[in-house]
Amino acid sequence: MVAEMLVNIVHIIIPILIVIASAFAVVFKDLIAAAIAVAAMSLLLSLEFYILHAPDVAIAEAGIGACLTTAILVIAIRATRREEEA
Amino acid sequence: MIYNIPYIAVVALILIGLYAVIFKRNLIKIVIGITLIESGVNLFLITLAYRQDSIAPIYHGEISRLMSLPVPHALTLTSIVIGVAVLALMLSLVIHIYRHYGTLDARKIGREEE
Amino acid sequence: MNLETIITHSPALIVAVPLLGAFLTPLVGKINDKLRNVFVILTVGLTTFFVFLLANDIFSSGNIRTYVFGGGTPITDGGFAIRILFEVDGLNAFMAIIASILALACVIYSWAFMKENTGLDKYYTLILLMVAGMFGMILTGDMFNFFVFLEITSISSCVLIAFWTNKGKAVDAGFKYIVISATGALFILFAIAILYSQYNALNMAFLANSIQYTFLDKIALVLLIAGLAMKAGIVPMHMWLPDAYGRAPSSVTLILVGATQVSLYGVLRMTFTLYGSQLTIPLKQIGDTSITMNGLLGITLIALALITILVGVLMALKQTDFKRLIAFAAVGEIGYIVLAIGAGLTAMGTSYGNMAFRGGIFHIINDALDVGLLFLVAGAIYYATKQTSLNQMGGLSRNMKYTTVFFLIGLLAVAGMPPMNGFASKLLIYQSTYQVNPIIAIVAILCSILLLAVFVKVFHSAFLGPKLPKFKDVKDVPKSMLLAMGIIACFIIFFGLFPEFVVNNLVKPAADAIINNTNYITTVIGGAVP
Amino acid sequence: MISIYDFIETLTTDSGFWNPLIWGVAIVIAFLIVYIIRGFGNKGYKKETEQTKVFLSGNPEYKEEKMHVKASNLYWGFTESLKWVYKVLDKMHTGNVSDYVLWFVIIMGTLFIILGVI
Amino acid sequence: MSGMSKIVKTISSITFPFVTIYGLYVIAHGHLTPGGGFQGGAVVASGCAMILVAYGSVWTMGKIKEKHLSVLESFGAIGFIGLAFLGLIFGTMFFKNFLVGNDFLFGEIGKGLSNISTAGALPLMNFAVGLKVIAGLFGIVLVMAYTTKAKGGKIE
Amino acid sequence: MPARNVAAVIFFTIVAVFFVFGALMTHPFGDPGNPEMDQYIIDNTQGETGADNGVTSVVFDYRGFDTLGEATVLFTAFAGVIVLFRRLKK
Repeated sequence: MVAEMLVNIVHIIIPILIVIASAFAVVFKDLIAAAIAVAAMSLLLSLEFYILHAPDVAIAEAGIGACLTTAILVIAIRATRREEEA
Repeated sequence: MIYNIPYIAVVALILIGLYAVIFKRNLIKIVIGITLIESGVNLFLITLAYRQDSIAPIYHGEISRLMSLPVPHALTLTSIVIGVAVLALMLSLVIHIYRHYGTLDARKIGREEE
Repeated sequence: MNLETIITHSPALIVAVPLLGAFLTPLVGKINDKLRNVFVILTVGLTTFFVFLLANDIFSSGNIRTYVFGGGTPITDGGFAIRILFEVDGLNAFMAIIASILALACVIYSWAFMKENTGLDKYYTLILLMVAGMFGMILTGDMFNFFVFLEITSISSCVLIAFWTNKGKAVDAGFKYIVISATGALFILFAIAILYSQYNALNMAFLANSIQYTFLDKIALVLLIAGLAMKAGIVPMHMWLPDAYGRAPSSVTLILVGATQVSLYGVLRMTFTLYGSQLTIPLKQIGDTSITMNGLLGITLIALALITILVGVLMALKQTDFKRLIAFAAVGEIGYIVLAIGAGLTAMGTSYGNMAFRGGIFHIINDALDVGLLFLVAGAIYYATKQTSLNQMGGLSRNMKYTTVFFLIGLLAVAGMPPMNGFASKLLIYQSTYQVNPIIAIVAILCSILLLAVFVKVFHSAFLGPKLPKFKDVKDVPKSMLLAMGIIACFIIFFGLFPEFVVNNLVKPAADAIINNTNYITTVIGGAVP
Repeated sequence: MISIYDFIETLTTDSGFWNPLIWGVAIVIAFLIVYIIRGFGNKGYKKETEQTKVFLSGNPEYKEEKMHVKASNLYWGFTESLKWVYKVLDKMHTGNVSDYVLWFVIIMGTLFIILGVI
Repeated sequence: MSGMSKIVKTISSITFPFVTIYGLYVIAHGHLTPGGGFQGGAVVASGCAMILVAYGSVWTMGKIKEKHLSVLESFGAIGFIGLAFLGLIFGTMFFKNFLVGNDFLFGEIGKGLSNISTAGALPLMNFAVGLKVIAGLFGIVLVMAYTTKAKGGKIE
Repeated sequence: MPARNVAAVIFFTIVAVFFVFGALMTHPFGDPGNPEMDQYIIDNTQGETGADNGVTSVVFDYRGFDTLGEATVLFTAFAGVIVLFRRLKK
């Protein structure tokens, strides 16, 4: 019973954290910070996938979403400009 | 039993992404918005696959328990890889746009003066 | 390996051969440039051969062919489809013919047109991938598979639009296109997930059989229509289209025309096959009149189509850039197709409703060929003069005789002048819309006249007039480009001279496939349809 | 099998028909009539004389290149009289990618209201 | 660019083999444990990206050109579609799992085997896709990193 | 606020409302009902394909053609990035 409630609480908390991280990704003016927020969201998403019994997708999301996406974003930001306002 | 909180989170992710695409001027922010929409759709697919008191759809010896649905997992894998491919191309184009126009403001590029 | 075996496997081969060709092209390109071009043309030619073989079989027998990847029956014992399924009926075969003609013309045209560029290995790879993606979208009978091929098509076309990366505008157009198509495709995926959540199936025929038209189904329908209509370039979601068409290399634009039509096919497939059984069910009773979904959707589509035609034609009148002008004209032409579909929807079941569908379907192929030919002419002029602005051109018909003839053919066809093919399909559309509401038909005819005026302007300013001194040494374009234009022109003249033959043998099966989705469902489900 | 007669059938609609071959014959006949009428014309036309020269109200004739009317000058009156329409249309085509997605959202919302509420 | 400091370089060169081996394990055991061609490929590509960050893109580009990666990816893709075509030739249909049920290779089926030699053509497809994903993902990152750092901003 | 943003906010809200209603009407979290297709795959993955991992059997066997498409997308992206950053002059 307690375990079930704990699982339910985790199922509520992690989506909320994901939404908060994604909101930060949009709000941050510094694009590198936004990219980091996207990475954090990806990592939380990967955790959520793991909790939802999808380990295959969790590995893929951790590898592609959290690592390579961030790398590509950071590369692109360093090649352009870091602040949002031109 | 929790009410459909994860679905609401999915909708929130999609709407935040859409907000970024529509209201933000910076091209990289627009790209981030599309990534967020994609994450939301992925989360939706995986949420659909979840069954209470289940295990991952992988057999280890002789076990017979409820398993979460495998098809959405496969679809999400495809969707993730497609997402990173689209992201890479979009950012390459953004780099090129910056080289040509010197700005990332969506309103200043591609004006039609013809 | 007899003919029947080849036809049985051709749905898979039509997609797999261009894919294999695309994977091999970088390796072949290491050997020799000419060999690579020949290889690509052979690959597309082989695909075209399969398409025509399959289409001949479908049209002559009237059957629907299915192909299950991985073998087995389409439906397992429990009554659901687990494997990916290709399902080819009249509409699929019809669209496949369009795509194959455009692809063949494109690769032949590219031989000379793209000769001066670097990165041609990858260019041909991407062209083949785009062709494979189009065929996949056309032939598939599985929702998620449709999404995957949609993404292949949009990713490869966005790179091809931005192929001339030294032009800022081309890169900008490519970026816009990828943003638009990524957003649209994601919402389509969302719709697919919603449908999956309700019926636990991804097969189109299975979904069509079990769809209930609940609230979630309505959301899914809206997402599907909006996402695919954006990719088809319906006003007011057409803004990417002039950018992309106008700034891409002409050979790429030709295939982009095909990709747009395939998106339109997606709208038709989703509306009429997936939700086909729900279209005529009354939703609400107000007084004596009952509101049905086909009436609602039909009126919406007619309204959108009229705006599309007006905006497309009026904007085309103003443009001075050759390709941008044709792109706006293409928007208007798409409006005619949507107009016919909307008219057919409102009058579903009547004889003129069927005529509207036939006109709309016939106009799909006419539009693809006409607009494609015009884009090829624009590319030929760019190749010869390095100009795209109409203000800089003049007197080109003195040096480019064949191109002028092809332009005249395209002009007459796109404006719907007899005896070209555009007239036959527009006649059907006018007659059927007149029965729905005369004002619609009058607006459509007026816009067609305006379209003629638009292209007379182009003809006058580019081809007529005195010989300009800067174009003294302009020569006609190389043979491969002329050959590509010739192929399309031959089809245009053929369709124009024998419209009834085409309508009876090609268009009617496709239109019947739209009107009646029972065949499509029973082929997969078996006798289980209630 | 496809016979030759399939090709020359007439495209019939509910209230009319269309046959390109008959149309072609009609065009040829019309051309012949025009040719015959042309035969009645005056034969006093002579090339390379004052008769064929361009007359611009007495103004000097431009060079050949300048005589060509540019594309942006064509249909000037039409665009001028429909200026208000073009003002709206130009305002629509901003070239901003956010606006493109915004139109998508607008269409989506409209369709939601049309299909979802009813 | 000379990349990052000595510490980062050393640690990443120590870690890189482990990451690679873990990725290859995930690829090889794709049909038994969580993972498969995509996930393993993504892990290996992440490891390669780590090396790229530590040593700088110019150095990495000197070691491995994008042409080679392109050819490698082509081979992976041809292997994958070739297996599908073999299903058409040896089996009945395109994408038929033609090896399953044979005594030849990976042919065993049955419940609860947890044997590596099961699942027919799936392990081979895993390898082909793994190769493809490693080459593709790493290639994308490499090209983007190199062209935004190097002079001229173009690859050869 | 310019007219564009007003329209954007209005239609954004409409879309949001419909999405939220849709989310509330989806089947309850953790209870997908009676998923016949997925249950068939779970039951038969070992017997038909021999793979213990249900997801792999879906990815490569039951829906192998999707995976081919996915691999093609990655191939396209790599080719595209190379094309975009290529040298333009010979």
